[in-house]
Amino acid sequence: MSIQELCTVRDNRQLTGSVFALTLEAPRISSAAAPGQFVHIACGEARLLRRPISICQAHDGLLKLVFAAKGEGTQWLSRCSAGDVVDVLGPLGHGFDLSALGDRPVFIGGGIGVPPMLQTMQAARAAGAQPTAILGFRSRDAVILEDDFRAAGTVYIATDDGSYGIHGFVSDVLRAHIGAFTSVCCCGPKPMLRALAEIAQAAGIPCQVSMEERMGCGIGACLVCACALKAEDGAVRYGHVCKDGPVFYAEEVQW
Amino acid sequence: MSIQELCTVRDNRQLTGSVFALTLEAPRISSAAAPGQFVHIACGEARLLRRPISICQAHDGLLKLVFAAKGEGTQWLSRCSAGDVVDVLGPLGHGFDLSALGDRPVFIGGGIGVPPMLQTMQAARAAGAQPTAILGFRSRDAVILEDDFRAAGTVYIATDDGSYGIHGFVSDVLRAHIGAFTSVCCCGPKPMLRALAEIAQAAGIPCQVSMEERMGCGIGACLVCACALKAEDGAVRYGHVCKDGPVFYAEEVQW
Amino acid sequence: MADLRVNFCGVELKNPVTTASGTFGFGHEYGEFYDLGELGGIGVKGLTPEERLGNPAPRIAETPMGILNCVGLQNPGVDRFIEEQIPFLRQYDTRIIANVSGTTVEEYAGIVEKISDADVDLIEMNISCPNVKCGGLTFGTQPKMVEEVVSAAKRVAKKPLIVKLSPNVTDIAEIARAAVSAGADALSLINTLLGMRIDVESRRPILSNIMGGLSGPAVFPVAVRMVYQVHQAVDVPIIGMGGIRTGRDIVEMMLAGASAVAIGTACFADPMAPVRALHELEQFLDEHGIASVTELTGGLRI
Amino acid sequence: MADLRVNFCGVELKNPVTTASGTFGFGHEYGEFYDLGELGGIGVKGLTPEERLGNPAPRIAETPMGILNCVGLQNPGVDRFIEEQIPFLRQYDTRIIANVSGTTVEEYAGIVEKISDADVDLIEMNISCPNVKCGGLTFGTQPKMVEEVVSAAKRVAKKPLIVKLSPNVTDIAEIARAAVSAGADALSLINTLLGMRIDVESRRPILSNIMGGLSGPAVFPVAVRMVYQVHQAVDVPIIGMGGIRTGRDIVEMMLAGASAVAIGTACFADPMAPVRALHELEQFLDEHGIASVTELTGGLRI
Ligand SMILES: Cc1cc2nc3c(=O)[nH]c(=O)nc-3n(C[C@H](O)[C@H](O)[C@H](O)COP(=O)(O)OP(=O)(O)OC[C@H]3O[C@@H](n4cnc5c(N)ncnc54)[C@H](O)[C@@H]3O)c2cc1C
Ligand SMILES: Cc1cc2nc3c(=O)[nH]c(=O)nc-3n(C[C@H](O)[C@H](O)[C@H](O)COP(=O)(O)OP(=O)(O)OC[C@H]3O[C@@H](n4cnc5c(N)ncnc54)[C@H](O)[C@@H]3O)c2cc1C
Ligand SMILES: Cc1cc2nc3c(=O)[nH]c(=O)nc-3n(C[C@H](O)[C@H](O)[C@H](O)COP(=O)(O)O)c2cc1C
Ligand SMILES: Cc1cc2nc3c(=O)[nH]c(=O)nc-3n(C[C@H](O)[C@H](O)[C@H](O)COP(=O)(O)O)c2cc1C
Ligand code: FES
Ligand code: FES
Repeated sequence: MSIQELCTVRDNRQLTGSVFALTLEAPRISSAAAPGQFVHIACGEARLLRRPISICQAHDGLLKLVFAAKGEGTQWLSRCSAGDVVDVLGPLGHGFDLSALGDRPVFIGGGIGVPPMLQTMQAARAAGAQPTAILGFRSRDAVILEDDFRAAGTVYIATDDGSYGIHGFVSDVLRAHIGAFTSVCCCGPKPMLRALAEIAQAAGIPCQVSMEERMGCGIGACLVCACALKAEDGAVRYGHVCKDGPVFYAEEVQW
Repeated sequence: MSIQELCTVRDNRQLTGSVFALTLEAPRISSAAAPGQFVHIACGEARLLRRPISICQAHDGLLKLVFAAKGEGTQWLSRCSAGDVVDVLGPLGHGFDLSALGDRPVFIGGGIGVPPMLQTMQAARAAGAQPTAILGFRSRDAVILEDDFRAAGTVYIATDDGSYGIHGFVSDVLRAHIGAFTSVCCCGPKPMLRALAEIAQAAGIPCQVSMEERMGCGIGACLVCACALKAEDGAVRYGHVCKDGPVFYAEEVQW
Repeated sequence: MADLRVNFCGVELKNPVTTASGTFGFGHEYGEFYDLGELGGIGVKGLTPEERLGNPAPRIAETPMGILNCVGLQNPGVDRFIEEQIPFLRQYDTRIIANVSGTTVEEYAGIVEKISDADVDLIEMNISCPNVKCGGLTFGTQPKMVEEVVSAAKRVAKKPLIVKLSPNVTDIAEIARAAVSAGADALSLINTLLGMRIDVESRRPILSNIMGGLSGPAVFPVAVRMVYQVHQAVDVPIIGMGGIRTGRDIVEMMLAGASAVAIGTACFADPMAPVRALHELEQFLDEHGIASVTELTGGLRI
Repeated sequence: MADLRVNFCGVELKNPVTTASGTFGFGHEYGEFYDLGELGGIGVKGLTPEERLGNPAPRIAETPMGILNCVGLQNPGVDRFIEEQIPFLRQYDTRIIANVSGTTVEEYAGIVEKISDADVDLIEMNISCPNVKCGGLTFGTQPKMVEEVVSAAKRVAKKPLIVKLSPNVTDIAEIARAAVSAGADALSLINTLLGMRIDVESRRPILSNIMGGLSGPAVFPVAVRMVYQVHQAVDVPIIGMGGIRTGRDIVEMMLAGASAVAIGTACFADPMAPVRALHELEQFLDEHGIASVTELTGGLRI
């Protein structure tokens, strides 16, 4: 069920040079939100399209979103401050399937793909699993949400330049520890997801990936957010990230 | 000399249901402004065109504008509040010619044409004249700036419905008192200006009118703000409100 | 309370507000936000004789007050539409406008014939999709081809046939006349204007298909102009579309000559757009003492 | 620091940023805001053989991220331009692009011949003004007429001849080919798209001329598309215009195929637009290690 809610900004704080944590008062959306879902936010009257942002946390009537100020829309969002009102659609899409994680799932995020893994990991822990997180960042400056993840389980941090944590990619960390896990859930750049999916497949454990695509409606009506999936006959068919996803089982995806 | 200045809003207050008085910190524009000139204000990133607004008062580094919130742009402006920054071009155009007012000029404003007459009347008084104002409004609710005008000289107020002051039009008031004046300066709807110009002409006194037209550049480059003037051979030629005006001698105008 | 009903080619629309094909799926999604029965009609995603996959992503790019799309007519095919979607849509008290495309004259005639036998109210023939390479664009831009394809379709159409025009032409009135002389019962316009965006970092087109169709408020003045020109040129009713967001936009489009309107891209910004605009329209009519919305059509004063 | 110079038909522009005809008068007004010598060239208001009064007001209407205008080529006539304006413009270290129009083939040839003998650097022949009823629009939309008028002008032109194309056509590449085969040394595009707005209160068109030309950011994706199509179709340099506001917009237009650009409507929103965009362009080139701005032209990767 999609909800359109006018949300008052409770707080907007800068986590790194370009990453912001936005807390919205969103009683209706937050109470309906499931891990891995996203919201679609109107970013000022000068831009027609909403911006899709994953839900990082949803509780107590609040919605926490963590986003990078990249282009015009997210920059607009980064300038919102407490008391401002933003128009939010959500919760949207199809989040992580928590039913088949096993008792030692691993949650992997790369860069701005890290935030949606938090709520997911917390949910797994609440359901009794012993979750691990593998978080990848460009460098020490880019590390976000470390404490929140540590509170939810074991955490490995990898940086591309070695300035913090393990020097390397999240895929290196996964490969090194793959035997310890019962399933993989991940979000990040497509090449990273693909690499992780291959490792999981080789190890024979299920892997769920959260995909990104440019969106129009955000709810499944316009068909612009096509994601190439494997059709039954092995050919391509297009699913839609906003409705069928953003989370897919890796084996469904035509990489 | 046109100046582009980023002005901080000092104050924005509602005078009537739809009329606002906006005070801007505009040290450069205000010190260059002459009575009857206008500014061209950018009204938010969603609208391409600036809005022309007459200067109501300019002193001490401040610019006071009084405007009606009508369409999208002026509504945006009406929502600005102290501390906001607005992008202003000004002072623009060609104001009232104060050199030939005589010692008993009358300043006539109709509705939202009232504000620009204030600075003009004050300037005439400062130059030693004994100015009168005739201000016309729809009804009592619409009366603005009365005290400011009273401080500058004699004031007649007329309302269309008779709910305040004289019941009738500013043209009625002018006609009744025309013998008392040495010149007319006026701003308001075109039919009003035309009526006033005819009365002044019949009385043989000079009449200056402040015209309105839809604008692009506001500085004379795009030629969209055409105002039909009398060419020497009696035919029409187009002057431009933003540069040749907004103030014209009534006899120049092709009504 | 103004009378909002419009008689469109003999089909009564409860009000002139419909949805633009391709922006509204088959209604399920926006149906979560309001009762689809509030709308005058629902234009469904463009249908083709067989299922179409559409183009790869990215299929959308943002532009100033507009968007480009290159969906490429992804749809399940007309048969599955008839089987799976009509029963859903028929639950609502609204008109079904089936939007159909083909790549040859025969395909157009075939799909129009098939959809004629199904339980839809109006047939909108899209001869103007810029995202389908063979056929579509060419049909809509050449008067001769327009005549040929519309004649063939009209011969087999058992429901009112609306022909949807492309704005990517030198003379829209000429195309409109061709369609009407070939038997179009009504016209709808505009489809999207061909446009392009480039990502300056990668130096690649943003859209997978290089070019795509521009829609949204940016095109509104072009749409109003074309509706005006077409209304001057022909005598059939028009569904006006292209950038409509508000009730006042509807009024403007109807004054230019439209009998009904469609709202598309505005839904992406605001899912409530069609019903919000409808209520604004109603309010405008009441405030202006206009008894029937039909009084607006072609009410422009020159 | 990147090299910003562009050799345009043998004329060196110090940078690719020029101003769009009709939006910049003869330079006096914007010259109060910055040194006109900062620009690569100045496109002046469209000139006709005789003085033209233009259309009555209103001549402008706002649209979502665009404007409509119907100035109707108000100008003092080419003789007074030569006498009064060239001396002013020559004070600045920038190129003068004289924009000329006529209503017959003979008039076009006549004005091109006359301006050729004056001290201007480039001649831009506007065969596409939508606001002049006889001539203008028709010339620019029919390949045959384009060939005829361009041939006649080329025969007498002693300066590089840029032909300015109308976007209101079915196939811009066809028009571009006609102009080039008739001798155009360069092309500029796009002129304005025909549009219309109606005041819903008075039910009258906002513009005195009913319809007018759409410009500004709204048309940018259409302009990029047409520059791309024309760059694919012909081999002459292109001045790209239509909705450019920023340095990144310039990059996008050049990647599509433009050798230089013109900025028009953006000046109304920000009088500094051309110089601001130029500085942004310079910064983009430096940040991306691009040695010469000419590397951008046609640099789109498909
Ligand atoms: C399901 C989903 C969840 C996401 N969650 C997050 C998140 O939690 N935090 C975060 O920082 N980012 C997230 N993103 C990416 C985010 O949507 C884009 O960074 C954002 O849309 C860019 O907008 P802009 O105004 O900065 O850029 P602009 O360049 O101005 O955007 C122009 C257009 O392109 C679209 N666009 C540009 N980049 C992307 C992209 N990578 N993905 C989708 N659309 C794009 C925009 O939405 C807009 O329509 C998510 C994307 C998706 C699809
Ligand atoms: C020289 C001059 C001085 C003015 N001084 C004042 C003043 O002091 N106070 C005041 O309240 N109003 C003044 N106006 C009128 C004011 O400019 C318009 O009310 C305003 O532009 C309307 O903008 P909007 O966003 O409310 O309307 P919209 O309908 O959104 O405007 C759309 C477009 O039409 C233009 N437009 C609409 N109405 C007018 C109009 N009457 N005149 C010119 N352009 C118009 C807008 O500028 C804009 O470009 C003046 C106009 C001129 C030309
Ligand atoms: C994503 C998208 C998909 C579209 N698909 C179709 C289609 O399948 N058939 C069709 O006739 N028009 C299609 N159109 C065009 C719209 O129906 C409409 O003509 C156009 O978008 C202008 O209206 P708007 O500005 O309100 O969106 C599509 C438009 C968009 C934005
Ligand atoms: C007010 C105005 C007047 C114009 N006059 C002319 C003209 O005289 N000759 C011409 O070739 N183009 C004229 N144009 C078109 C512009 O030169 C340019 O092609 C168009 O506006 C697109 O660029 P822009 O979006 O940057 O304004 C005019 C445009 C505007 C807005
Ligand atoms: S964004 Fe419209 S279907 Fe996914
Ligand atoms: S507004 Fe441009 S010349 Fe007056």
